[in-house]
Amino acid sequence: MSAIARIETVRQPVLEMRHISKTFGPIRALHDVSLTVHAGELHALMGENGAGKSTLMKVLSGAYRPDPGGEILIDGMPAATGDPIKARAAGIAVIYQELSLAPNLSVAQNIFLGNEPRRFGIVDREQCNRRASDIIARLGVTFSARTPVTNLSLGERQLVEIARALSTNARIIVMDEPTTSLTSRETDRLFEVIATLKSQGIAIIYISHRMEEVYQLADRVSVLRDSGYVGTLDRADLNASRLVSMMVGRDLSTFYKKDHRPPDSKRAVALSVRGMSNGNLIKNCSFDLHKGEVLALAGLVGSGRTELARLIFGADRHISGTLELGGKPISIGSPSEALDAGIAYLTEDRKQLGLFLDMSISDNISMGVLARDAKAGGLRDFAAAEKRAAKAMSDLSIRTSSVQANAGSLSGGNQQKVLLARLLETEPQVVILDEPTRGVDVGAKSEIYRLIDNLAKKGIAILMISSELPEVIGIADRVLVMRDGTIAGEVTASEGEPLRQEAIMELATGAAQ
Amino acid sequence: SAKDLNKVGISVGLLGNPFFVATIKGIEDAAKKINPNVQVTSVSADYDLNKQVSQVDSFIAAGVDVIMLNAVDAKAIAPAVKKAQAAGIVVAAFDVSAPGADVTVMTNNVKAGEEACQYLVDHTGGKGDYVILNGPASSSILERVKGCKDVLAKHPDIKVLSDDQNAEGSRDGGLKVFQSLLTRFDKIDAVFAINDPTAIGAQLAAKQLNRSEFIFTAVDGAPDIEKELASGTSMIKASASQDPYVMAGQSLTMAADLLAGKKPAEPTVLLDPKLITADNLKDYKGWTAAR
Amino acid sequence: MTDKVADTMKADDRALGRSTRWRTAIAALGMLPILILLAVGFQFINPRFFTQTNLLIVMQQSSINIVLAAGMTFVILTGGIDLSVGSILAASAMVAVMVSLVPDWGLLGVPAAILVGLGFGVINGLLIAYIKLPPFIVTLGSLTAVRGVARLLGQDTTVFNSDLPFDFIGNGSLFGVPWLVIIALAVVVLSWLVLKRTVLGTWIYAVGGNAEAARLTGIKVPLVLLFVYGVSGLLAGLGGAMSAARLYAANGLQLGQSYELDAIAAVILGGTSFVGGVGSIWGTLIGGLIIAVLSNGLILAGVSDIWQYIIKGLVIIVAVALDRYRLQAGART
Amino acid sequence: MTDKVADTMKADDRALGRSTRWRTAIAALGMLPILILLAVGFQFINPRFFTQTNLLIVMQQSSINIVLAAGMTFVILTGGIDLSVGSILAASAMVAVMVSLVPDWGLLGVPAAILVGLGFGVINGLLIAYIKLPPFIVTLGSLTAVRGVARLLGQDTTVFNSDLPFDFIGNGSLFGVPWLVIIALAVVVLSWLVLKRTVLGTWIYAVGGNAEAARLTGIKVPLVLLFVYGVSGLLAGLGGAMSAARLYAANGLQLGQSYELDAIAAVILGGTSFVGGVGSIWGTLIGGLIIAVLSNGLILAGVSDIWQYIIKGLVIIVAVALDRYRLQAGART
Ligand SMILES: Nc1ncnc2c1ncn2[C@@H]1O[C@H](COP(=O)(O)OP(=O)(O)OP(=O)(O)O)[C@@H](O)[C@H]1O
Ligand SMILES: Nc1ncnc2c1ncn2[C@@H]1O[C@H](COP(=O)(O)OP(=O)(O)OP(=O)(O)O)[C@@H](O)[C@H]1O
Ligand SMILES: [Mg+2]
Ligand SMILES: [Mg+2]
Repeated sequence: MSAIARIETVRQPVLEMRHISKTFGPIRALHDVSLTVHAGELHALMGENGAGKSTLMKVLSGAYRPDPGGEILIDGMPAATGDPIKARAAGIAVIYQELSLAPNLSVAQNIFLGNEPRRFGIVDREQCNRRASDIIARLGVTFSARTPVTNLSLGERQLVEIARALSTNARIIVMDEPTTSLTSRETDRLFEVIATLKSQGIAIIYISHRMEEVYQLADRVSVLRDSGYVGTLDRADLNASRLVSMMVGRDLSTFYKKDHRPPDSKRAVALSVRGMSNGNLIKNCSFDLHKGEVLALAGLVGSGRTELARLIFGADRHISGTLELGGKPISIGSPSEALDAGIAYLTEDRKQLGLFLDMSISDNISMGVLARDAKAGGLRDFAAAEKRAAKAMSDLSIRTSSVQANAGSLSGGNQQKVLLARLLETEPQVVILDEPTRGVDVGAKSEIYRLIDNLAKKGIAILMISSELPEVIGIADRVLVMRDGTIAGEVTASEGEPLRQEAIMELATGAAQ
Repeated sequence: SAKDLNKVGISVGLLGNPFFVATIKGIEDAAKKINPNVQVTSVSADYDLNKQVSQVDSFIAAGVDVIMLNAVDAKAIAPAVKKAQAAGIVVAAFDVSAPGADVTVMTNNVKAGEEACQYLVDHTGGKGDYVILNGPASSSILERVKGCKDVLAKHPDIKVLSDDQNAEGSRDGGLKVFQSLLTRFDKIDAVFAINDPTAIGAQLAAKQLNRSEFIFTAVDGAPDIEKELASGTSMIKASASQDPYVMAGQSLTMAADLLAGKKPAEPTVLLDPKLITADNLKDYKGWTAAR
Repeated sequence: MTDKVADTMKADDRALGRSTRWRTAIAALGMLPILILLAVGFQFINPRFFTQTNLLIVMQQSSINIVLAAGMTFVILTGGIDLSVGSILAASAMVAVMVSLVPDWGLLGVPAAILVGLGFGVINGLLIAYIKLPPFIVTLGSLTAVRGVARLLGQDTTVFNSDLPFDFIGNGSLFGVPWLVIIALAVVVLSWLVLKRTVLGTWIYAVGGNAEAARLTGIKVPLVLLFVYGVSGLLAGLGGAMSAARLYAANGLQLGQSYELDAIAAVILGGTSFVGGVGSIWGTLIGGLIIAVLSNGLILAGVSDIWQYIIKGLVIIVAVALDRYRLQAGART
Repeated sequence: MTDKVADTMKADDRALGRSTRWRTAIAALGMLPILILLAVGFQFINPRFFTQTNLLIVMQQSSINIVLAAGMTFVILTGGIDLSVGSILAASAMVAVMVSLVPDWGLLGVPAAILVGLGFGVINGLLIAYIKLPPFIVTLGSLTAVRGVARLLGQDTTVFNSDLPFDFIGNGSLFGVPWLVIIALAVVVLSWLVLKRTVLGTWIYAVGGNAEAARLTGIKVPLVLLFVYGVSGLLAGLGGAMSAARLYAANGLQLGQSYELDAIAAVILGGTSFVGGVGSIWGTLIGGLIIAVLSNGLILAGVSDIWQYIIKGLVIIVAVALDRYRLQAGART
């Protein structure tokens, strides 16, 4: 280390957050949290779902105003709070966990929103598109800068959000779970970009529930628990058990759980899909899903996994293809028909397509079975709903102060559990899970894995879409890989040899041919 | 420069009003008498001057021979009249005057207000507390109110309690506004309503609140007022009637004459209203009478 | 330890439950303070305001609007709008009076009006739910087309029947309370039952909150939409019967003009959000009463027609601003 | 290999760019086929429809509505609504005529009207942007209050000036094209420039698409809202001046009644979505023309007033349904 570099590290930190508290009515989201970040450092922020990580970052970005007493120092100078414009001017850029794009605008327009290259107030569209193309090329994307964001898949939207943060000349970039919908290829690209940013002296605050990412990237790790600050570890002191015990206050021994037996050929086929096409991206997809099996659907961002799942569930219209459920052909024209037939689907986009943010957690959980619970004359059975909610809360350990609170007030991970609870209430025979652990903390993740395992043991067939390969390998019995809207191949575990990550990636990228 | 009557365009204030339905019937019948194959198009301006001017434009484009105009605004319609005349079209006004129109036939609305209110004065001994149920400020209504006030002004013992409430010229509005006015005033002796529906609506309010110390008169002579007057128990005592059928028909006949080259002796005809009461009702030919 | 946590959580839960319920109650109360403020103000200007007769008049004058607004609440809760209620009211009122003229069967005028309203509402609903046309355009189209039908029914004349067999609805009372008021309150209570106590009600809120999520949850969104537009039409039909009973007459063109604006105003004043998913029928009741109190109070105060316009407009804005200010204390951004 | 990938990507990029632009163009064309269909239909019924005079009349008749609808497009793109344009038009027209009566300074009537419109628009905007009141209520309030002001200005009489110094605007032509038409087209082109070429335009779309996201990226959302309501008011003021110039007169009570509905209908027919963020000014132009063609064509066809209502209503619905059907080919749910 040169002398200059050493002086740099003792120089004052680029960001200091002091005694930040934030309450929402009766809910305390942050309590006296302090955080110090240096230039050129990647500072990871960890903690369970609902620990307060996103809230802390929203305070930093000015989206929320902290309770009186808290202050934010940038370069040692007190900065304004609660004003996104000033925060941005101070060099803070944020990749929000809940995506915040204007879906009606193009990728380029979103990237430069509020910061358009212009001449005399006229947008320089050429420059806008060119610079946007440059930035997204750095992330290795395949869509054009002119595409409207509505047309992008969730993972692609996340890349746009990242590109936006890169477009500003920020000195502090906050990344709130940037990789939840990215596959390893895009993730690797992002890490290269992060390395470049660090070398330019940019400070990065990185929130993630994926341990391996934190090990790979972090210079320091700070941990939040129950709205409070627990401590900070230097890279040298990082170790899994220490981190986990700081986060949850207990040990997690078994992480991935795969107790159910892989299906032998005698197992009955639960769902058989033949020749599914939507006249667009999805072309001629066929596969069988067995009872008690966990079948993973892997592929790159935008490969069409979500689209295929929506076709099977009847959420979108297919132009050709047939379905057989338990050996009997069925036709599914809408989600309600799918649910009646015993097929359930967990969406990847919980905020737009999943939750009723203004309704209570209890209503959210029992929404799919209201008619089943109803008393004579179509009257609601509120007691039944409360009972279901209470059970779900303890089964999935949803952290909330009340089942009557709005779903919108939950942290991302807890929202995910609410959706899972809703799905389970319908007692499905075939379950399609689209990124079931998206934004879920370690503890909850292992709970969800346990849940999937239990479902499989009960003989329920599970199709799991996931972008996280370790997870796919950890819990799936068999992996289908999609590429460009078709099923490129299948990877199975053979005797004694587990699923191979390389095999999946080769199929996904087409490098096999 | 005699021309045949082939196409007639009618623009009235508000077509859904039975009064204007009668005027259109009058025009159609009169026109058919002159040319059985005449084509008559009637449109409603919905009391919107812009719309009426557009309709006149459309009539010009459609090549009508006569425009029968019930002006939405008695002053401001002037440029449209000029434009139509410049295109060689005869403009005939009815019910409401239109500056520069070739012929005009209308009810003397001032007189209608005078007669209705004279009745009230005669039956209250020239004194007491009066209410005028006003309506949307169109020229005919302004004239009726003016006529009424002229009469009332001659009697110093008459006090006008309220004259600035808009009952919209409808039963609904009459009912609503009079309900509130009845709460406001303990004693009312006579009420002048600017048209029949207003009077009927107001009477409904009075019945509901069990008040009957006053009498009503109105203007129009619509079918529903005939029934009221005939009942004998009504608080509505009289209505200064107009004859829309005859009025509009006469206007068209004069216009057709002009088209044929016959100049009318007097281009403006003021028809006098006739006060109908329970006593002379049997002689009254209503708006919808078959003719 | 876990037990203790669970215990505290339960206590918290109860406390929060209570406080949430309390906040919901305040939110539902919504504009009630404003209504009271207005009433007190008018009483101050004219002491006749708070007489029994006058209060009954106010309620009676607001009754038809409240019935329409109840239907509109259903529609707006799903994120839609129904502009056609005024025209449907006119058409149903025409039918009510025309049927009432049929000897011996006159009483059928009321169900006939309601059925006609329901019919038009269902047509709106079918177009919106199944052909997926935007509610604004569909109901703007039927605002115009149904108005034409209403006029056609009476050939542009006023139909009237001074011996209306069901006139007690419009002018009679039960224990001193006008039937119009009783009907309006019954509609409000029934709507509340449906919205807050039935499965269908929860679905309505869900569709308004997030239609796509509702669909993916297996809710038959088109059926829900069909229902709300049907209800709105049905209540407009009921409003037509009430109007006919009140006036002994109907006119296809003039009746119900721009009633939709009053109904929407009542709903929005009552705190129901245009976005859908948020609001309550009690708010609508209060919103409707505010509008009626304003009209009645300004006449009692002897304010001229022109100034009534100006004051009414300003009061509507100020009322909502006050409400916003009141809520700001407890609410988040 | 990377180069090849990059190359294909660029080609793809271009192809996609082209195909997106193409699809946008079709979407922008939107209802044009319907407009043409209507026009051809009317020509078939009455051959006078496609005469130059008549086409100019249609355009002239639609001009004021198009100017209002252009302002409304700005507002609706942000997800708002402006119900007050009709009343603002009436008040500005009153001012235009009254100022025109001032000797020597009569020409100032036009800027005066525009300023009055802008003033009311800015008041709407301030209430919506800074006090955060719902647009529907604010503009419903000003619909009523400004109507009162318009009546007050002329004390409920018609103000009239047969020597209007700026009457060429309403009745003159330039190279055979009426000034009204030229003004309307200029407004449309200018709006297009602002919406599609300026930073502000992008912000307007962004606020309509996702207001919260816009706020977080540092866009001053309140300023954007203030701008759109200001523009809507200003254009309503311009509409008032145009109306005054056309009629040589103004009346505070009658002028501009329910113009807001026509303006909104033009915008929505033109494919702009109520949710905000989606739509184009060219669509509005076509929507406005469709409404004018319908009114004019039905009169030319000699259809009775009652049936005009019914047909107009149905055509509006059918037009949107056809449009939906046409788009269904290429789009997903
Ligand atoms: N707008 C809000 N209103 C009420 N409560 C909120 C709000 N936003 C967050 N909270 C609460 O604050 C707490 C912290 O939430 P936050 O989103 O910061 O968690 P997080 O650490 O980011 O969790 P995750 O890993 O699940 O994203 C949670 O209990 C949440 O319910
Ligand atoms: N609403 C839409 N309109 C048009 N195209 C879409 C839409 N949604 C997705 N697509 C396109 O379909 C492709 C596949 O999307 P899909 O959501 O199925 O991807 P995925 O494999 O699930 O990826 P991800 O991991 O990003 O969710 C994407 O490239 C996207 O461009
Ligand atoms: Mg978070
Ligand atoms: Mg996906």
